[in-house]
Amino acid sequence: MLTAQNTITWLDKFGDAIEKNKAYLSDLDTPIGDGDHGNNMARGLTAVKAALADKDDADLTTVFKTIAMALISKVGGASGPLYGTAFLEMAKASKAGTTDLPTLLAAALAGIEKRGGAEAGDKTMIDVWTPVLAAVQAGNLTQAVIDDAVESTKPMIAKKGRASYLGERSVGHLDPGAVSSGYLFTALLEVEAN
Amino acid sequence: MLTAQNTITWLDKFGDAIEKNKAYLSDLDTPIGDGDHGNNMARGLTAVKAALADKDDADLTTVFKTIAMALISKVGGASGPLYGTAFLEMAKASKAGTTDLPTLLAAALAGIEKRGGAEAGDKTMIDVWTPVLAAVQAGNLTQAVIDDAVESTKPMIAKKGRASYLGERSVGHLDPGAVSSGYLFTALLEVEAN
Amino acid sequence: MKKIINDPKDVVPEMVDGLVRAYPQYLKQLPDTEAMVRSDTASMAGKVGIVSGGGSGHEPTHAGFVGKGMLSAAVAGQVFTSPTPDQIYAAIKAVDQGKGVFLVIKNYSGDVMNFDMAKDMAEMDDIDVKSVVVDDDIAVEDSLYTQGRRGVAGTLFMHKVLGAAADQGASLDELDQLAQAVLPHINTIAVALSAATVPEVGKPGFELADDEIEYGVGIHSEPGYRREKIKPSKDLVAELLGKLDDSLQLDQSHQYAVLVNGMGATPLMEQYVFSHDLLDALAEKGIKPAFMKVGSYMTSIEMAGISLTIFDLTDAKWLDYLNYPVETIAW
Amino acid sequence: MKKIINDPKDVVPEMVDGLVRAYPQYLKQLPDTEAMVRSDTASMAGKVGIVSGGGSGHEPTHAGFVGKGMLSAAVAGQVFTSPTPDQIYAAIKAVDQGKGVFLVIKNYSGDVMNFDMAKDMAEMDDIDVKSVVVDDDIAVEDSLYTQGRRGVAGTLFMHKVLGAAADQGASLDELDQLAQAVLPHINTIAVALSAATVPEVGKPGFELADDEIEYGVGIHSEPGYRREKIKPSKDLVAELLGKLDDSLQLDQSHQYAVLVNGMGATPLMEQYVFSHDLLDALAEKGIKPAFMKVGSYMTSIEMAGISLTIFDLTDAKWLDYLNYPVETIAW
Ligand SMILES: Nc1ncnc2c1ncn2[C@@H]1O[C@H](COP(=O)(O)OP(=O)(O)O)[C@@H](O)[C@H]1O
Ligand SMILES: Nc1ncnc2c1ncn2[C@@H]1O[C@H](COP(=O)(O)OP(=O)(O)O)[C@@H](O)[C@H]1O
Ligand SMILES: [Mg+2]
Ligand SMILES: [Mg+2]
Ligand SMILES: [Mg+2]
Ligand SMILES: [Mg+2]
Repeated sequence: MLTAQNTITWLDKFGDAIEKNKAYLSDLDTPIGDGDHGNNMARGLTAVKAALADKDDADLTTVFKTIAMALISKVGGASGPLYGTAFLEMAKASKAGTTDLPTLLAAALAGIEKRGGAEAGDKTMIDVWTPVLAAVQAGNLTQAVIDDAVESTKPMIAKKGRASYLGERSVGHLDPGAVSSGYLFTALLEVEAN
Repeated sequence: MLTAQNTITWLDKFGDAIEKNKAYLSDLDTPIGDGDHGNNMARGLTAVKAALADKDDADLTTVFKTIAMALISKVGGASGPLYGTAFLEMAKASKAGTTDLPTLLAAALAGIEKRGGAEAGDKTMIDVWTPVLAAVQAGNLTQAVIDDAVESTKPMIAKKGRASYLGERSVGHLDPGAVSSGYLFTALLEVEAN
Repeated sequence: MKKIINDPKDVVPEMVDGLVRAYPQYLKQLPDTEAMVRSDTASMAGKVGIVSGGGSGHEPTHAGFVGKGMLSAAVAGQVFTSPTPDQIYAAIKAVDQGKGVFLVIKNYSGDVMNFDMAKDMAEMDDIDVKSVVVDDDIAVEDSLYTQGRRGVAGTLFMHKVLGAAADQGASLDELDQLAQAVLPHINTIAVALSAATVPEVGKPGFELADDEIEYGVGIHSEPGYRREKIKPSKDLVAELLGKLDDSLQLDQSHQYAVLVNGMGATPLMEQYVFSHDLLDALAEKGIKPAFMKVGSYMTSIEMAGISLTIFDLTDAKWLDYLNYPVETIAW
Repeated sequence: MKKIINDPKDVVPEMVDGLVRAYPQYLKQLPDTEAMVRSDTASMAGKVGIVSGGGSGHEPTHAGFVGKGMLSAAVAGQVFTSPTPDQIYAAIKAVDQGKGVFLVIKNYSGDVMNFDMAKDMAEMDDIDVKSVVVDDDIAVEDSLYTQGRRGVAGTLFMHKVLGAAADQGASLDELDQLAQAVLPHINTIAVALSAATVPEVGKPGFELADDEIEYGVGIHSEPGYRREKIKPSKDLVAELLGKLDDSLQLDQSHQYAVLVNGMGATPLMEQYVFSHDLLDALAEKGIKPAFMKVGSYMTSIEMAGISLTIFDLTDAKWLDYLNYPVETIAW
């Protein structure tokens, strides 16, 4: 179950992971993209942190919406609208009454798929969200599930995003958005563990 | 005494020396100039050779004028007008009747001085022309005179031409135009020797 | 990385500020955004607005083409990163005159998504918005199942044509039809000698050896289709023109517009030599461009290289649009 | 050396050919020369001709400024080498309309001598010729006993002012007075991050370490006055503006024109950031430029760096001349 409070903690931990791995994420984005994924995400998560600073007493919907708006207006690139849409869809779902994690994540993933038009196997963040959602629905999300999902993007041929320009030469590289999504779910696991 | 024939041979040898030392002359022009003196002179002497090709039966004045025009219209930069003026002045002097080497060279040097406004000690080709002319007038031009004259530009501070922008930092470098003028007079010595 | 900048994080806001203050007669900046709108507001009255934008690093694109007869506004994202929807939305609102706004988007997932979100926002305000997604880079194979081709230097011809038509009073629907009609006839392909360094990244997008070039590189250092040893300009022309010919089926009975575009660090000297070889190669096919431009217009920061755009002017009006006078910083 | 060229020997003729064929509406080439004359002959009728030129490698200078309201002709020498008198003479003859011809010469021994010889030739044809020798580069100390200061980017302001005046019917004498009046008020100074490579030489004019810059470098890689570690743009502005202030004695009651000029390989991104810092620094002195231009106008092939020109508009008319409309490729 997500609450305003653990969602704030979740994003806080996610922000720390992004900050720590900023250079690594941009490095991953260099051979198969344009080398900015770490910088994009770091800019966005800094904005999220600032925007959440006075939201301690806000409700879950407001928290989701705040996160979504910060991401949408600060990240840019492909990952901004995608992560932003994910949180916007969670805001909508929570407004409709749910605090249930599987339901929220399902809404988020549907939003990502609709926004970007990609599907599982296209070597994008969706290849992490899809197995993670399945595991959450089955009640057995573990770090191994996340790691395997991230790792699964390596042999894939990119079909969406900048990496798709490389065609078969994208094989052998992790997808940067999949790696950052991995951090998102690792942070979620940590929050759930507490 | 200069004749049409030995002047052609003179310029031929000069052209060979320039061609052989093209890179060296441009290298000399790099630290204290713009690195093109070798290319400028080579372009000019190639044009001189081509222009003289059908001048075997021409008179001395025509030969001088042909050389002057080729240099003026092909070298460019500072050295083009200077060498060009030198030969143009020799053409004028020969037209007035002289074939006498000291008289011709004196006219050439006066032309260079007038065209460029430099004087002995300014670290230019004039620092070779001046002692060479004196030696020719005294009837004792030797390779050592030429070499000493060229070498004398090394410790000088440039006052004219691009090297003058360097002020004191021009000290310690040979003047490229002095070196090319050295080749001119070495070629002259070789012609005189025959 | 040796660059004339301050903190790499501040490059975009500082550069936008410098540009707008240097050229107040052309541009004004919308508060709290990196969106730049035409200063000559009167010239927009009663006309459809044209808004373009994208990541920074392609200067003078896009802001250099804002002005009477061309763009109404340009939105600058972070370096090589699409601008965000709120900023695009702000630009749309600022230029709308009740006749609707037309968006020129380059085909990158990021740009497409951010512009789409801005469009959604504007439509909630009852502003009519239509758009074209430019995908002129033939280095990438087109496919329904991928992102498709990239939008590169040919986008400038799209800006020019639409800007001229809008200035002459074309409606939003007419601009939409014009954009769709023009789109397939603009093709571009590039060759790179070195890559760009994004300030916040600090190192080049790729490395080429001292004697190596790469064909088909994109404007964000996206990889191309082949690397080889540097060749004479003539041979580079042959390679690029060959690809464009395959795609456009050049025909001496057609009229063409040509853009020889420097990628940022390539001196005009090289661009003019390349143009000389290009004009020779075209002449051999019996073609003399009806319109030509040579310069660094759609750059990739300090990337060295040239892109070649050919625009098949199948409608004679398009040439008039290209020749239509504009008041911009960079056209 | 990695360049898009063919044989280095052919760079100048090929580039002139490419330029002229790409822009026939602006330029035509005089047969057997690298002199380029305005195509719009009618615009020259009854007016004094303005001829400039110099070594190649500074593109878009000089040919990019040939056109109505600016230069009548430009003569291109070999790379970094003054053009020869016969070619300058051909340009003078081609543009003379019986009102005389004014020459804009940059202060290099080569240029001065070659233009002087051309002047002599023209005078033998009874063409009135006057000239100005531009020496705006304050990096070099001026002295009667040396060559004096170099002519660099400020030359473009000279072209613009004289071109506007000539187009408005100024006589040769009036242009001469105007040029002499304007001359001391145009000052320039540069900072370089890397040097240019002359194609026929094949290696850069000087070497700077990966983190080194040099102040006061000329447009032919002439050495400057100090080397040091690269600094933030703000500090570069402080250094260059400080020198210009010493020389021009900037005064908030005056009006100034400013040219931020990229040296060839410097992206507009950096030029705009530099402009931002410059405008801040000027604002601190209470100065807001009355006219400003930012771009790569007087380049040094692929040299990286920026030059800053400030023109003290002590006569209000000069601002009108700067704003006077022109029809050129590059202004
Ligand atoms: N259409 C899409 N659907 C889902 N994810 C996508 C799509 N396009 C890109 N991505 C994700 O975005 C990531 C790249 O983000 P980022 O580098 O920040 O943006 P950009 O590609 O615009 O530079 C990719 O690694 C991929 O995971
Ligand atoms: N005013 C002058 N008087 C005499 N010689 C000069 C003068 N200016 C330059 N020179 C000579 O010209 C040489 C440089 O020639 P070059 O490199 O071909 O021309 P540029 O300096 O225009 O590149 C110098 O080394 C010097 O000897
Ligand atoms: Mg990226
Ligand atoms: Mg030289
Ligand atoms: Mg990006
Ligand atoms: Mg020279």
